[in-house]
Amino acid sequence: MSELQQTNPVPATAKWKIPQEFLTAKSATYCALFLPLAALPLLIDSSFVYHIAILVCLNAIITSGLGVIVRVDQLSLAHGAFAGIGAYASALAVIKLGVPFLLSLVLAALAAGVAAVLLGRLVLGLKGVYFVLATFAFNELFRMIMLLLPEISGGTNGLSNIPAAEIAGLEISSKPGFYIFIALALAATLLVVWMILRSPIGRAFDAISGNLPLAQASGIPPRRYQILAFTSGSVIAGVGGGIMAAYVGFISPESFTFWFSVNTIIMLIVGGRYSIMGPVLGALLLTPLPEVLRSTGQLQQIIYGVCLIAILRFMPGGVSGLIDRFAELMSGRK
Amino acid sequence: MSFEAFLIQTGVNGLILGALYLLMAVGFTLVFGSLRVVNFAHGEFYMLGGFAAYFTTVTMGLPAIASIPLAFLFVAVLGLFCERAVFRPFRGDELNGMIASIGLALILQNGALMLFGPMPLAMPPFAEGLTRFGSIVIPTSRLLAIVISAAVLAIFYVVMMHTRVGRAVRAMVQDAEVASTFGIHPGLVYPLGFALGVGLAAVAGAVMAPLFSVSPFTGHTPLLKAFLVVVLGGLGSIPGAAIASLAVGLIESYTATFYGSLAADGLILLLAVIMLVMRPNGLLGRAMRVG
Amino acid sequence: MKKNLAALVLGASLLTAAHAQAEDVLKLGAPFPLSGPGAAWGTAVLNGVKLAAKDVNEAGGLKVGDTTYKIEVVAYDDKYSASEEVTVVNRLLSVEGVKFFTGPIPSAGLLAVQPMLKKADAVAITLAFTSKAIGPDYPGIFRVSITSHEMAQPQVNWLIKNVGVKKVVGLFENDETGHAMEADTATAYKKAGATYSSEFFERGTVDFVSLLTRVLFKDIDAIELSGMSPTTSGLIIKQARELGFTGKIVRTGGPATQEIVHVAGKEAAEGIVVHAPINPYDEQMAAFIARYEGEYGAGMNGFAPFFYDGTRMMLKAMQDAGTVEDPIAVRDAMAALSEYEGVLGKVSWVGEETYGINRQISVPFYIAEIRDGKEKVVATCNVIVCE
Amino acid sequence: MTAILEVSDLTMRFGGLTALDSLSFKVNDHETVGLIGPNGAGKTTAFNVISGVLAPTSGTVHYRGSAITGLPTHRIVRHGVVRTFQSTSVFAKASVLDNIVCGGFVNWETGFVSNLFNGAKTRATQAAARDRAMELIRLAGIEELAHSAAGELSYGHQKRLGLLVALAASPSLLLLDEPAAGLNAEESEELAEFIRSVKQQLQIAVLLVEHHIEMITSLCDRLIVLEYGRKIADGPVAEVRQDPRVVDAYLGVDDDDDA
Repeated sequence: MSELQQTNPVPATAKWKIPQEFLTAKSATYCALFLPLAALPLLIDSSFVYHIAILVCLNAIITSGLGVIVRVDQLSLAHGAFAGIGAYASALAVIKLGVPFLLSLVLAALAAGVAAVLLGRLVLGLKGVYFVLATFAFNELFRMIMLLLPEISGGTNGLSNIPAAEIAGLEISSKPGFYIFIALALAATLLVVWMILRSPIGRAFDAISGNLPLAQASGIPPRRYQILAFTSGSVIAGVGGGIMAAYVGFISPESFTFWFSVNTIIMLIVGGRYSIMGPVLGALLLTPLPEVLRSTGQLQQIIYGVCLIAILRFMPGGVSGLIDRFAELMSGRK
Repeated sequence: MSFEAFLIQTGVNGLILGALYLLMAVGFTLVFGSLRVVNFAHGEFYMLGGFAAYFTTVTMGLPAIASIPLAFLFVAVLGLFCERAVFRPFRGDELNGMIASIGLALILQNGALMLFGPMPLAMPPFAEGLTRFGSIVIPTSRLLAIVISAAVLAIFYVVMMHTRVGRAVRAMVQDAEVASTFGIHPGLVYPLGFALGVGLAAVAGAVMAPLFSVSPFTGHTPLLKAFLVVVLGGLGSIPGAAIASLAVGLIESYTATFYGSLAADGLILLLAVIMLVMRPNGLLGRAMRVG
Repeated sequence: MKKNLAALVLGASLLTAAHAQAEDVLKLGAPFPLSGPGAAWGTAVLNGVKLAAKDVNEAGGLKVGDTTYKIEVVAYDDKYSASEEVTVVNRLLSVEGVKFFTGPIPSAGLLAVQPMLKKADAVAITLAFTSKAIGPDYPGIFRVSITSHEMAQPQVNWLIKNVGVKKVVGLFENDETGHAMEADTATAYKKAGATYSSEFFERGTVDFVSLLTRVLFKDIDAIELSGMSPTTSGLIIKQARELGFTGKIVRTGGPATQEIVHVAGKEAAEGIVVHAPINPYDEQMAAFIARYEGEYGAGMNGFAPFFYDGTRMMLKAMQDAGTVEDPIAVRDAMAALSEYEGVLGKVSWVGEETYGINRQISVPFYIAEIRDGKEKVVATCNVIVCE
Repeated sequence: MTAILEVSDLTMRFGGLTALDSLSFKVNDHETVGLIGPNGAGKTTAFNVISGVLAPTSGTVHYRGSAITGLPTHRIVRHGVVRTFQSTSVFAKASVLDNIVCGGFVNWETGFVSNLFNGAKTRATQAAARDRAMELIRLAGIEELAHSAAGELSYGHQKRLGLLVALAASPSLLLLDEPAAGLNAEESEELAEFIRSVKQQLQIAVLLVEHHIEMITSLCDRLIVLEYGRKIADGPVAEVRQDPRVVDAYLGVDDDDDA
């Protein structure tokens, strides 16, 4: 798997975190781009724009989870299943145990985390294509198990009227309220991902995906860090699933199929898998597409497919790769 | 029907199912073997094979038997184009090749949805009625489907074993580097291997179109079944796929008949995950060259 | 460059929504299964609604109070999936600002969106079979089709008496609709004295050999298809005949004759006894069928006229209530309608005793037999008995 | 001179082929031992077994008394046995400094929580790792390359960087896999000089797999000669070079000694 980096022409964005002064130029560009956008929905104040903005944040959270997994060169096709595990854990906790919303998200994270560790320990020894196939099988298995346990999952009817999200008694199911909550949740997720990736843990991730044999020869235990990356990515997906359940108010095994994982991959690759802001960009560009092209649903899927192949081929760094390069030019380096 | 006859009937159903799955899986394993790419669009080529069969028999009114070669030809040519446009740039890069195949699956499925509409289309069966062997009953249309599949697989076997193209593709499946030292030009063999593989998927689609109905959504189940057979039989191994598809057919038939189809699908998926973990190379697959 | 692209995309969709408001248009939300196994029903009821809107528009539009409205049907594909239903209805409520719905029709989909519809006090007509579809806590939802709850017992009694059915197996899809129908059908057969058992299968299955092998092993004399989706019932009939089943096949659920004949072929479909919501030979209905097939092509599904009348009743209720802004007033006006002269004949609401609220349509229905690919009515029924 | 590495009866079979046939030898503290022999003699196989890449069919490897047979590479590194790679192997996209800092992973691994929140302990260990890395860079005299991407270095510099990355893991036994491969005579002499000075300053033992006679004679105290997986000679360099069996093993190549 590690030769993956060598074969495709990666632009010179050093995936490796280069010391402070380079960071400020790039983060300045991203802040200039995203802060006004984040405020836009509050200014427009239309329920449709809130709906889109909430979906963008939701997709960005779940996709940034996948971004952590891809950091150790592992692609997971089970991201839908982990979002599903989180969604069911959170929804059932709220419905059956009356647990408050935030605590149910913690339970969602725990459930997804435990499942990820178990699966990770089982399959992370596999190389490249085999690992991806195992996650593909796991995603189908999750849907199958949910259908086989109608008492828990509600079977094909799923769980309906999941109580609206409320924090400390204050119901936030109103569009502006929920948007502010999910925007903060996205910011928190990006902060956690940034902390992981710039810490020694992130260094180990980059070493493992950069040159596995040398990483081992430097004393890095590959399995432990691969499972760590896989678990943290899946936990983020689980939390995202929990928030989605509260917002949509309904989940069923059909909401977390193979195509859910596919959409996450497309957003990550289009946005850019080498930068923390890649998932946010991918979500921003691709989420509004289905709403705008609502009537011709098929056209939207075709555009998804074409974007995926084109970006894979011509811009492996994705859109954020372009912005990184733009930021580099801005800071007079290169 | 006595209990023994019931057990034998379920076994016969399983063998029929296995033969159908083999036709679906052999194309998938050939594409992986020659191109080292897991093709997530395999189901879509099966579906297009079904539509090709529908148009040759229903719209153009040709005899049903003619739909098989025409479906193969139409989809094989499409396969050549897809290999050139989508897979060539990712040769030797399995992960990106796989993601690209997901993009291709999206394009083909939704393209078919826009062209042919969502309604399932029914086709006249190859044959009406049923054939009895003692108390065992086999729908004639399925018996014919098995005969056709057997014929197609026989032709495929002959092509692979006794023609230059076949030997070249087989050499590429064994070991791409060694093969190229013998002057086998990958630029030629890769598209041929891919076209042959997806052509077989189209034949499976054409054979099964009259049994079930044809619609843009029929691709997902065959992809899952082909994937299970190939994982159990071993990626890139055609004999492995043969054994595994009969095993999957039998397991599914017995489990589905006694515990319902959902439990059957779940059981087989579990077996696939266990096989992937215990023996990633499957029953007869070659070890993935590591690093 | 990135920022204005995103703003442009959002701005464009806002524009379309604003434009529609200017010209006095009344939007009807129409979330239907337009793809997948339920597509046959979805397209039929959508055409029924469109025909109703067309008739009203051609007669000069809907005069409510002092404004006349042009009726616009906003249709979206819910792909017969509950999660898609939520997205589609969410969009209809929040983007299109719709207050009056025709659909959703799948039971699972309706249950998923009931809270949303209730919060918006929306008025909706449905044909979902589940008994939870209508009830006092969802007063805005009207069911314009009769369900197995009403029609199972009379039809089964007639089958046992006239067709001599004794050992029956019922086949149902493993979802909300399937479970609802299974409950009513099982009680009906057991009360009528037949030996009966049920089997479930996953929606979207195409290969029924394993299931049918188990069913045929029970040596039964009839298979009950109840209300499963049309294409699926065609496949089951074809594969059952191919496995040597010569017994009776009956279908006491929703209409599917065109699809059965189309998929299973005339020969396999011969002699199948089906529930027929309409009597094609009643002259008012025959005229409607002619108009429908003139507009949308041959092979009208039996649910279409139900949604035609349902839509006309909803529009009439708006006129009676004299408003399109207050859905609650329209809802009460609609509930007040009785003996409404529709294509289906005299239509009124029942359901107080069974569902706790009068939201269940009550119309005569029929039993027919498929002969040479056509439905031939053999009995007329009401909620008590069929002759 | 206490023995730190003890290899006893090491056997390695790949299917029918016996790559190593009950090989036994020792490496003492601060000693530089050369592992030589014609191609296919089993040098690299032995090297891979000791460094944890391969688990042996039978036999044991002890380091400072504790068994390290079959342990994964990253556990063996913790015992102080660190390897380099024959072909240049660096973290291509990272800077030279970051390469060496990462090489010292065993030293800076701190708690998960303090890592996550970049706690004081983490910042301290990271700073120490960077200082140690700069020290090694100055030792190798490539200060001006400290911040350039490792992938863009010349072949010679990448070889030297590979060595520094291994040294960052503060080894007590350094396993060198054909360090002179791909270098001309002048570059390999320069590298030998660097290895000698490093060995001197850091007081470490070295086990060397190599073909270049000059590199071996200039560095090694003792030689172990393998042929077809079996040890045919083990002793001081001068003595082993006269041993007739060694001469035969190299097909009668008489020792022209004028290289």
